[in-house]
Amino acid sequence: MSLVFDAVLCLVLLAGALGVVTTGAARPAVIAFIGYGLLLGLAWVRLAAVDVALTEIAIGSGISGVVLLRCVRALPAEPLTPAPNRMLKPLAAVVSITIAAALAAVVLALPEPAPSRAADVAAALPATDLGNPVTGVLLVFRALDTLLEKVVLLLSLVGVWALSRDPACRGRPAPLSPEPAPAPSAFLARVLAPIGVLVGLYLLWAGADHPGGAFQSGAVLAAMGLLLVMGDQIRTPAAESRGLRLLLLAGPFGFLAVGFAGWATAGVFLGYPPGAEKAVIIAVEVAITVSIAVTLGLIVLGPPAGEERP
Amino acid sequence: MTGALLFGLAGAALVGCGVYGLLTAPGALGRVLGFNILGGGVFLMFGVVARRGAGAGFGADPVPQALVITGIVVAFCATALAVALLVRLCAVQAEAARGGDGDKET
Amino acid sequence: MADLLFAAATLLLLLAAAGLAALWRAGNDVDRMLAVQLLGAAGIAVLLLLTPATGDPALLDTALLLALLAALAACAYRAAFGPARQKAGTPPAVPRP
Amino acid sequence: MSALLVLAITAPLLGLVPLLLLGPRTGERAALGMLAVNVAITAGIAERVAQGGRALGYVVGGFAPPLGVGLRADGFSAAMMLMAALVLLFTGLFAMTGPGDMTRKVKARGSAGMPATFFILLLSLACALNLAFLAQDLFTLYVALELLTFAAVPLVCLEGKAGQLSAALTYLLFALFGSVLYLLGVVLIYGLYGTLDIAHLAGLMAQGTGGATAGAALALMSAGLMAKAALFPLHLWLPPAHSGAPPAASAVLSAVVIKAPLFLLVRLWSDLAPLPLTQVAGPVFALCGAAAIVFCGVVALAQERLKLLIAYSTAAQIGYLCLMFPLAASDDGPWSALAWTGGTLHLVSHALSKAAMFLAAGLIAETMGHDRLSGLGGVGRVAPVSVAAFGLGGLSLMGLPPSGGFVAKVMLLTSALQQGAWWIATVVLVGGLLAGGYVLRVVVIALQHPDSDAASGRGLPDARECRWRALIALALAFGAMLVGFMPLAPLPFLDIGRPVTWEGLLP
Amino acid sequence: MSLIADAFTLVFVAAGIAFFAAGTLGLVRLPQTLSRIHALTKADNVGLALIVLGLLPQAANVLEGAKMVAVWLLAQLASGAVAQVMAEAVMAETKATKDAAPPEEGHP
Repeated sequence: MSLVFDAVLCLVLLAGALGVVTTGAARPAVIAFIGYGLLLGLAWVRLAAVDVALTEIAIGSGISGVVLLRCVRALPAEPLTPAPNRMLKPLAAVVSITIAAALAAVVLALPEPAPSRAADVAAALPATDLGNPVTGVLLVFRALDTLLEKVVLLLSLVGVWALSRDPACRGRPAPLSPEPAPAPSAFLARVLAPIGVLVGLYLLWAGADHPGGAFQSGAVLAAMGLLLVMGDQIRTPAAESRGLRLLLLAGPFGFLAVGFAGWATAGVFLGYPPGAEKAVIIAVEVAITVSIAVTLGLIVLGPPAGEERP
Repeated sequence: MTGALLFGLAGAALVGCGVYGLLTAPGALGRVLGFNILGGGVFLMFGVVARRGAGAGFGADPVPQALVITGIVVAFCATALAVALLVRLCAVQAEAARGGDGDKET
Repeated sequence: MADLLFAAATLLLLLAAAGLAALWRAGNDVDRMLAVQLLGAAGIAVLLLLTPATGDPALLDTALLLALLAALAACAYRAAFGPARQKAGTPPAVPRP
Repeated sequence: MSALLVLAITAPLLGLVPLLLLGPRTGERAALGMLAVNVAITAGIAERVAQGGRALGYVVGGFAPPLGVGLRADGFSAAMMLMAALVLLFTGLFAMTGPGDMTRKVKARGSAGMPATFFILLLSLACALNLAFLAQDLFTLYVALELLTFAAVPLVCLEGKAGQLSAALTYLLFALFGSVLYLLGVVLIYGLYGTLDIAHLAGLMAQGTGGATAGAALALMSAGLMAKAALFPLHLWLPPAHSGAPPAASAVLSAVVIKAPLFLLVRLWSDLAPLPLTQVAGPVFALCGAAAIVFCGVVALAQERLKLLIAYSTAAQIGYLCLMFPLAASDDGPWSALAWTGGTLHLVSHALSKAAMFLAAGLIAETMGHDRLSGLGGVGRVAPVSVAAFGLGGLSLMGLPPSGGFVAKVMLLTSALQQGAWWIATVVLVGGLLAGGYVLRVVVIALQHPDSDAASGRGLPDARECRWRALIALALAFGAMLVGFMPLAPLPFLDIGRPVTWEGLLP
Repeated sequence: MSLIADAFTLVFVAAGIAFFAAGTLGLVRLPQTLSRIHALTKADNVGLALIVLGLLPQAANVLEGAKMVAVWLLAQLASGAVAQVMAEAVMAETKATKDAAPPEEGHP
């Protein structure tokens, strides 16, 4: 029976993806994309990847949706469509179907039994005192990737801020809506945001031993921040604020500092002090959660609008 | 295990959808969406690889799962940067269309 | 029992898909947003059903997140397409100075 | 376990803190300091590799590669790192706020220093490049490529003009498409072998267990890297992006940013793929390279704007590296080693000379107020140093002695002739002629008597080139010439640490 | 004992699905967006409540059951508020089109 469920889910997922790429207009395509993200989250659950499902739902569907809807608003109402080539669509369809078929053949030809690092992780995980293997991979075994990925996040914010009209990147980003928030949005923000913050903190706390962790928690916190901005409950923060910059740097550079400290305590870069692994890992998680939340939120808000004139 | 295979095929089909979107999209936003679908398909295939590698008491190989989480965040960053570029481009073009005073900035 | 729960989840998914398809072709953009909300609600129910069916309590966290973030999309839609949005043809809103 | 490898990645990042927290001037000085430290670190790595005669390794976090990730520097990567660090430092010096910049604020177009964002991006580039040259894990390399993209794309549109924004958007979309293809290949590799470590994979692949899937995975990864390196059929994004960016940005984009995917392409096919597979793929790459050299060279000849001309020349010169693949993979003893050395030297000398040329072109455009070739007659009088830097850099592109380009092309040519690959030899020669055509065209125009430029009807402006900036460009051009004093023989340094293995490097 | 619990679960889940079906039907058949919002919210809430109620006996422990109820409460709260937001969006949009339609160029 679970196979039938999986098959139905796959079909609905594909229908959603087709809806995104075949809908001509921007707004329906983005709305379809949000739904597609939800379905993808369900698919991840079925692949025994709850950590990924949480990430996909929070980032892939939730925050991406805000970014994309905002983009639709900024686009000119009548997109400049180049003269449509009659042959383009059939040709593209043939190319895509060929690619999909080839990949399907590759998937079917993957070796059995599948190679896996699960045993290595299971052997090394007890030393870290963590219960969640994915957190172990992210923060211990492949900590370098995670550290640099934090830098990618920071850098994409720098890239967004570089688009500001003010070369010095001062001022606040424009609010998400050009008008005051309507009462229901404000109500939603007031009521839901505190609960959401609790859920975010819960995911962070759970992440050491159960699915969840810094990414998921940071994304939920960012989403709640955006909800508050959309409900006019808080103003967008000023980009030049020293405190804000410290929050942005806390994650990547706190992690880096722990990495250097590992040299002293564990004899190796990005090693954790023996005996205190879990405490240090959780401290790192807290720092990167804060940075992820602030960075994601600011990336969505867009470039600062320049210095304010009183 | 066959369930994982189904999702593997779905991942392959999503890659096809994404390529179609990239090829036929009329504007940059459509391409960004196509890229996201394509990326989703690739991640899903990675998830299938992880699921097939279940063992040692885990429901799936945790290494690819961790990599997918990193990948999703990076893909989001890319989407957001592309959208920011597009929004700015539209604003600059609209300014230029209105009065041609768009190039007074340094 | 697990099979029956899976069957129920499948049924829900099919219901949501049917509603989605119908609304998608008939409605305007608000209706499409509604269809996504329907999908979210069905997704929550599906996850709740799968929790005992698969025996993985972590699925409840996913359901929690789904319930929380369904509101985000609606709010974002409202923020992006409020009445200040001009009709087709006028230039896009410039950010406040 | 060499700590220098970790420092090479982290030191540039430390420079971000003052840039984001302190004022722009302090941050800028810290950034330049860190770029200098980066040169010292990479020089240290190169020196250690040369002295020890073997690769350096570091296992991050103490978890050995199949589970953890490792860093490894061999001769090839050490050479590339040093080259990239030098180019970044010189570009940083070019872009810094100079002694006279603050007072000449009025001159809107003037060569004032770049904003703080530029230095953030420059330092991130340094980190990304070092990571790309050092990482031994295919997914860490993916992160490195993304870091590179996110640092490079905003460089294109720092000034926020419509043309730059749309060029940056196209660049980003191409780069993202490349990343996804690369990642798809990585997924298939993991599905086949359950590891992403290059050394382990090389051993597994040599046993030939992957079959067609392994080939498909390598092909997907290569296609992704080609999109990022702007190799021939996927080069369309490069000219607008590289020509539209501010000069300092163009210089790093053309000189070092596209070198990282090229380096990885070499890594993939010379260290990872089994030899029989490389021998199949080699001619395909060479064909793409030949097409790039001829097609983009001809297009460069037809350009009317100086920066576009240089950008098309970049798209053409990338092709030379690809000519190396079938020659180096032929397993023909000294001749394939010679091709390998030639290809690498070409990467290095092209980086130095192209950086010099873009910086010089930027100064020329700034002095004249435009970069239309038809209006550049006699620019040699107002910007003599810049024109000299441009010409010397061009020497390397043409492949005339004494220059790094000359040595590299002679090596490729010799290897091709010795292996009987006549068509490759022909392409090398034709490419040299085309480069000669477009470089000399610019130099001749620049040295004309200004009065002979009657068509444009405008004399030379009063402005003078910014002398110390021009000297930086000239220094880079001299660097490209210095490479030309290499002996015409395979360089043993480049073979240190190959084939890839962790043996003796793990604790 | 577990048989009774299972039967309880099945009955309530079936009822929940019936409500979902009714909601979907309403969503498809009702003519106006506003009434569709109403149908959707009502059906979802009741359907979800019945499913949660039905699944409670299946919960492994008290915490899990409490979490299920928490999910339902959160969904209830969110969907109620979302309905308001969407309804407001509909009103705003109809008002905007009404305002925009009749006058030719007389808008400030």
